[in-house]
Amino acid sequence: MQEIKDMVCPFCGCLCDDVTLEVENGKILSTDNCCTIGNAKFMGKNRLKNPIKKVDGAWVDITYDEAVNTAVDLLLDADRPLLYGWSGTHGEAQCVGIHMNEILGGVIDSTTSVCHGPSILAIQEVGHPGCTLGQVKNRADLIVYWGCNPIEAHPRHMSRYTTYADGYFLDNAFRNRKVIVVDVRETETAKVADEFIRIKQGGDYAVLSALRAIIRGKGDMIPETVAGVTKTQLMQVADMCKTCSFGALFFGVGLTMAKGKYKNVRNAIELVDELNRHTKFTLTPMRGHWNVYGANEVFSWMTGYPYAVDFCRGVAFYNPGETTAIDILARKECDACMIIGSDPAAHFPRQCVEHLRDTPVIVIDPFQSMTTSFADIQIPVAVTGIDAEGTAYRMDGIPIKVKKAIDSDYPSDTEILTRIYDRMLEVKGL
Amino acid sequence: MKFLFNTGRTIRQGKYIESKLGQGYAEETSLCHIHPLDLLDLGVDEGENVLVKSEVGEVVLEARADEGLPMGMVFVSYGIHCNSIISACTHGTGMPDFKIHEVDICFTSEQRKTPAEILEQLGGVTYAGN
Amino acid sequence: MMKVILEVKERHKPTLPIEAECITPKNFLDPERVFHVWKGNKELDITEVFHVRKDGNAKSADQVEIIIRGDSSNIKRVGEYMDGGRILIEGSIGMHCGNFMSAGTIEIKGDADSWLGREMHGGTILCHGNVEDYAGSGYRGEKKGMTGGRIEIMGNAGDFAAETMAGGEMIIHGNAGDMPGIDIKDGSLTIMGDCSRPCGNMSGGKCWIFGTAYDMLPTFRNEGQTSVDSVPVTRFSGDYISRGLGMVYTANHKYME
Amino acid sequence: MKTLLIKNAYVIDPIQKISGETMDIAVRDGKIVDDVKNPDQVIDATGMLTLPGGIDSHTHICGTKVNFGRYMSPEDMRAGRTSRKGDMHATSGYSVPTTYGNSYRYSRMGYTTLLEGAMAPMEARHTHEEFRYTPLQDCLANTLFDGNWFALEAIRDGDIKRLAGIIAWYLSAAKGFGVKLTNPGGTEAWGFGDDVTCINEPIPHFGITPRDIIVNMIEANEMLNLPHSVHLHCNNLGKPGNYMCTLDTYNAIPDLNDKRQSLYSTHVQFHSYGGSSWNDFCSKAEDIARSVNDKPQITIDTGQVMFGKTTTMTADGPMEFNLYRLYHNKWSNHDVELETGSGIIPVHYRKKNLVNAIMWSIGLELGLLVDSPWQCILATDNPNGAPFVKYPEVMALLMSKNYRDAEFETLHKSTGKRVILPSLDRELTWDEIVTMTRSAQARALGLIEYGKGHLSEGAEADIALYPINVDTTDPARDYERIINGFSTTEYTIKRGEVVCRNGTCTMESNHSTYWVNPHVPPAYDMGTDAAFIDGFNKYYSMRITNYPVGEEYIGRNVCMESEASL
Repeated sequence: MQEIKDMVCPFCGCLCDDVTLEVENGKILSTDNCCTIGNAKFMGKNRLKNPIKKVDGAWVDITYDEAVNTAVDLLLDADRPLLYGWSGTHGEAQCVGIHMNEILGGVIDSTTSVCHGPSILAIQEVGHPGCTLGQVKNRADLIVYWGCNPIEAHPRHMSRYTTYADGYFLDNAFRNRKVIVVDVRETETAKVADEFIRIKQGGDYAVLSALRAIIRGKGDMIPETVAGVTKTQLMQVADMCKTCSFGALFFGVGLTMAKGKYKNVRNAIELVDELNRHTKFTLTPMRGHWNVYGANEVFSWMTGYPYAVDFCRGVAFYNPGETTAIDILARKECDACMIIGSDPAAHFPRQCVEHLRDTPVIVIDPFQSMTTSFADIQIPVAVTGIDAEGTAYRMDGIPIKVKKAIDSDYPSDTEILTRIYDRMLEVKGL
Repeated sequence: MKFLFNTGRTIRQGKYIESKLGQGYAEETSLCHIHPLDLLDLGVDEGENVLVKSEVGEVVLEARADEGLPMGMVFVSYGIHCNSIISACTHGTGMPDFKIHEVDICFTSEQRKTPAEILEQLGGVTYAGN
Repeated sequence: MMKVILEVKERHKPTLPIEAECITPKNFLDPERVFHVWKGNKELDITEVFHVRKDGNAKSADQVEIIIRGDSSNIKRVGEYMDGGRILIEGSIGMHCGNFMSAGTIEIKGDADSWLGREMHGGTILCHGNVEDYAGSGYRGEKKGMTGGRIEIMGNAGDFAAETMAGGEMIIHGNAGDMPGIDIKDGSLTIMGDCSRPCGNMSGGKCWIFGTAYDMLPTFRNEGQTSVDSVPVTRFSGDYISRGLGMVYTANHKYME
Repeated sequence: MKTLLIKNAYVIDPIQKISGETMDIAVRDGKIVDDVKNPDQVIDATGMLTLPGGIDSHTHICGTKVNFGRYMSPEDMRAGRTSRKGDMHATSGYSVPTTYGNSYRYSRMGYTTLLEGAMAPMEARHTHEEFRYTPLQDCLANTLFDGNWFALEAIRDGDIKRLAGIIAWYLSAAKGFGVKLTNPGGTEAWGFGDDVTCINEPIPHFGITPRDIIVNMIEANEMLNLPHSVHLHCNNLGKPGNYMCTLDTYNAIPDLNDKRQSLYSTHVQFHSYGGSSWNDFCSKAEDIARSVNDKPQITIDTGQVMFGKTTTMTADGPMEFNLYRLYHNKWSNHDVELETGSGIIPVHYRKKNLVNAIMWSIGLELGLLVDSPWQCILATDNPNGAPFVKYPEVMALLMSKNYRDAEFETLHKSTGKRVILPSLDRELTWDEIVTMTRSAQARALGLIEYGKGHLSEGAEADIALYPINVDTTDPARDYERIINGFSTTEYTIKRGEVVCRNGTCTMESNHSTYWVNPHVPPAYDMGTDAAFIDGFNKYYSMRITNYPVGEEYIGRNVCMESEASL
């Protein structure tokens, strides 16, 4: 048995890099330092053994060669292919995906569009006052969690970076640090907050506006309650924010998925801008998938846009709402799909799944997923962080090498995509 | 009764995410969290099933009392069940209204479907395994 | 005068959108011009998508009228950069109709999809049906939506109508969705029906709402009653999270308390 | 064995003191050689100005901050979009183009080596990932130390050898090239929203001053025998009256190296401001240039501003926030724990804006008032002063008073009262412009011995052939020809292969990453220092074992080894 220390967990945007694994005979026996979700990911079983293809409504086993050729044929045959997913794979594979899309003339989008896509739209309007997570750990005496529930979605966030993490300027973090939680329901995270602000559903924008007005000295105009929050509480929270030495606002899909979408996030950013005239304040989106931020980084340096990039006309075009996966599927605007590192059949509205059913679909995934049911072929690959390695970007933009713990015969995402890409170049005579 | 429908991540849903056709995932993603007083108004006991209808579809879920919710709001974890009733409209932003849908909820004696059953109903072909 | 009739043909994979920014009056002045449209990654001759009939002659764009017939509801970018003349769409039209237009008229008998008249700075768009989201808005990351011209919508508008509007005029005869006039800087927006959360972060411009403004934002100051065209309205200044130099007039309003 | 012969080239190579000679250049296996027999390829360079490949010694092209500039600016991407064609990948963007966009545009201007000006070591992996997709230039990265806690503590404790050990560990862990200080001490103070205003103001919590950081870092840098000197972005960037701070800084700089400067002072235009507010803002380029002329230990780059839209980005977080309060456009900030900060805002420099017109003038004044071109490098701090595609215009402005006067006429009418530019008659010569765009960079970066910036036998065959006939071109009058000629080469040759021909790039990739690996005695090896390792694991949010960038991130790499004198 071998103990491997400081491994990186490939589940959520925290990318905890202090995981210990016990490994024997090419199998992971146990994990240490992981949260429940991370542990489940490392201990995952039931990998697909070989590529499969749907023939006359039934699944048959095929070889990798046949799978690659079929994938290339389906994609090259399309007038508007959609390459979706990417957050569950490493950066090197995402780069191959972009190159592939350049010659395919398709649309490439990541799960960003259904998590923090709206945050990016807001950042594109007003920017992003942020910092790395260690900066928060070492300095922040006020933490705000807005529309997020780290105890369930990012289970080690509070112990590694915020509430319970001691830092250079805070040697007893738990006592010296205040935590405010803003949500429409009393989540597990809300239960441990010093201050819980319960907002009516759809009321985030109004509450953020009210806070901005108070910070700007216009508190007199604020009515007694705003979206379920009393003026007294708003004044108190505004005061906590203005008088802290370092405030860190973390926000989740509670803002991005609610009514108003990115305009909520824009208002939060402008609140933080305003607070920086009084003290130090930063803002960080709680990114979900372990490498969703990496997909945004790779897409940005390769195409100029962080997600939802349409290459149909050869040059890159970007317009979320039009070039995003949900909209394209719901409007039936693609005629082939390649899905990698995500499971849209589980996470997309039914109307989108119906178009997946009616369109040729290639799935690249180690496990049988819900999207498998609608695929024409599926190609199993190694899991990054277990039997493959590559680069990922943490929710705060820190690039981390995700290492592998064991060897397997599965190709990595990069290897299989490179084979598909090379074959495409060959078929197109490039 | 009218409710606002909210969805999100739960730790159990996250734990079972790599085996979505298993029992754990099926259980977790088909629970409908409701405030206990709303359950009283609905005349539904915890553990009984409710039928949730939106503009675009309907789904059977199991009621679970949750005092953390405000009255008038229900919460369901991400998964294929909640997506049966979520509209694909993104208001030009790329993002559906996962956090806010108006729904109608009533008691039902119908059984919950498993994810595999929903997939098959949609025309999917489950891979039997190897 | 020149009349160009473009009748949409039936096509394979009809749900795939067509991009046809070549359809502007000026382009038809050049008799030698070859017209291409795009279906996904395939560049097609315009005749593969439309029956094209051209009658008469014209010396300037103003003398050209284009009529689009048939199902054009997913044909995008018609009238982009249009600088004169007239386009009549007998049915519905796809996204980005009239982007960047500076002069001329577009009339849509049916509905219009999102981004109608995005970043337009002159001319007139009249839509008899409903429009989707972002009518007269800006582009991602840009500071300004429409800066001039006029958009009139006889039906309802979707969300984010007149987003970042910086000039010109928009009239919505039906209801507007959520957040009309958000981040508006200048120009005028009239909504005859209802809407929710109008004019957040407004830094200038004017907005009239003759129905009910739901979820009125708390950072507008109620400046008292007045009347517009003999309709009693409440006058608000705001938005005070921004410069507070805008004006909103509402016949009725409700807060989210 | 691939060989190339360039015949009848009109060569200017200041390092070799060649000032316009017609000669043949032979290349074998990517290096310049004495002669080749039966070359595989022959280029007739008759009438072409032939120079060593261009070197940009201060540009922002790769890494976290640059990429955030892209991420937040879809409006910038509306320009410069091209599709995949031949060996060229798709590109987008104007002031913050995609990596391919940067690489192709630099290549068509004859640039073959680029120094990324500011890399936070914690985010080094990102910079190297982008280097991989900047395929036609050799890349190097300045590594940020301005707010490094371990370095600040060593300086506070007066332990300069430990400081050198810390620098050595970070440089080799980050696969970095040089020591960069951005607003030293200011970025740490910005961690709590503060800044420092002069080099003698103590930094909160650490009790040392920016002067302590600068002087100690220079000494430690020289102890490590690194190719490049300390590379400094002075305190107080962009503030009226900051020239005093700049002069104070220069007066504190020791002369410790006889091969090159001891301090590289970057984007000095932004640090040469007089006045007490924006109302009486004026140029102090004369004072700064006089100081530089007196001090061979200092080399500067100009940080020229050119008019139009661009994006500003720097590790200087507090400065960007001030700029945001001035412009009210969008603002991004990204503090990096234990190390540094950064900020980004888009700007639009306008001719009719008095402040902008003065800034433009100051950059040119510096270029004309510093006597030696070896001490004054041409750069725009891309994209802060302007996107690098404006370099040919800057060259033409420096070479032609006519052009300067014509441009000056179009500026805000009060500009003449605040600057002395119109009184400067100097027109830079061909040799001087060549020096300021490659030779001085090679010397300043310590790359001459690595075969860069010259065409001597054994040098890297990085060569730019411009369609400029020097004999028939008078730069003072034909400035349009200067601009066009330097904008697009006939041939750009990288490592002996044509990578760009008339603006079309013809190879997918041909580049290396240069990084330094200073060897220190075991007592100063932080990789085995328990206090360092413990402190690291306690305060960083990443384990020390996961921090160093592995060689798998840098394809073809050149490791520049040095022995420290500790």
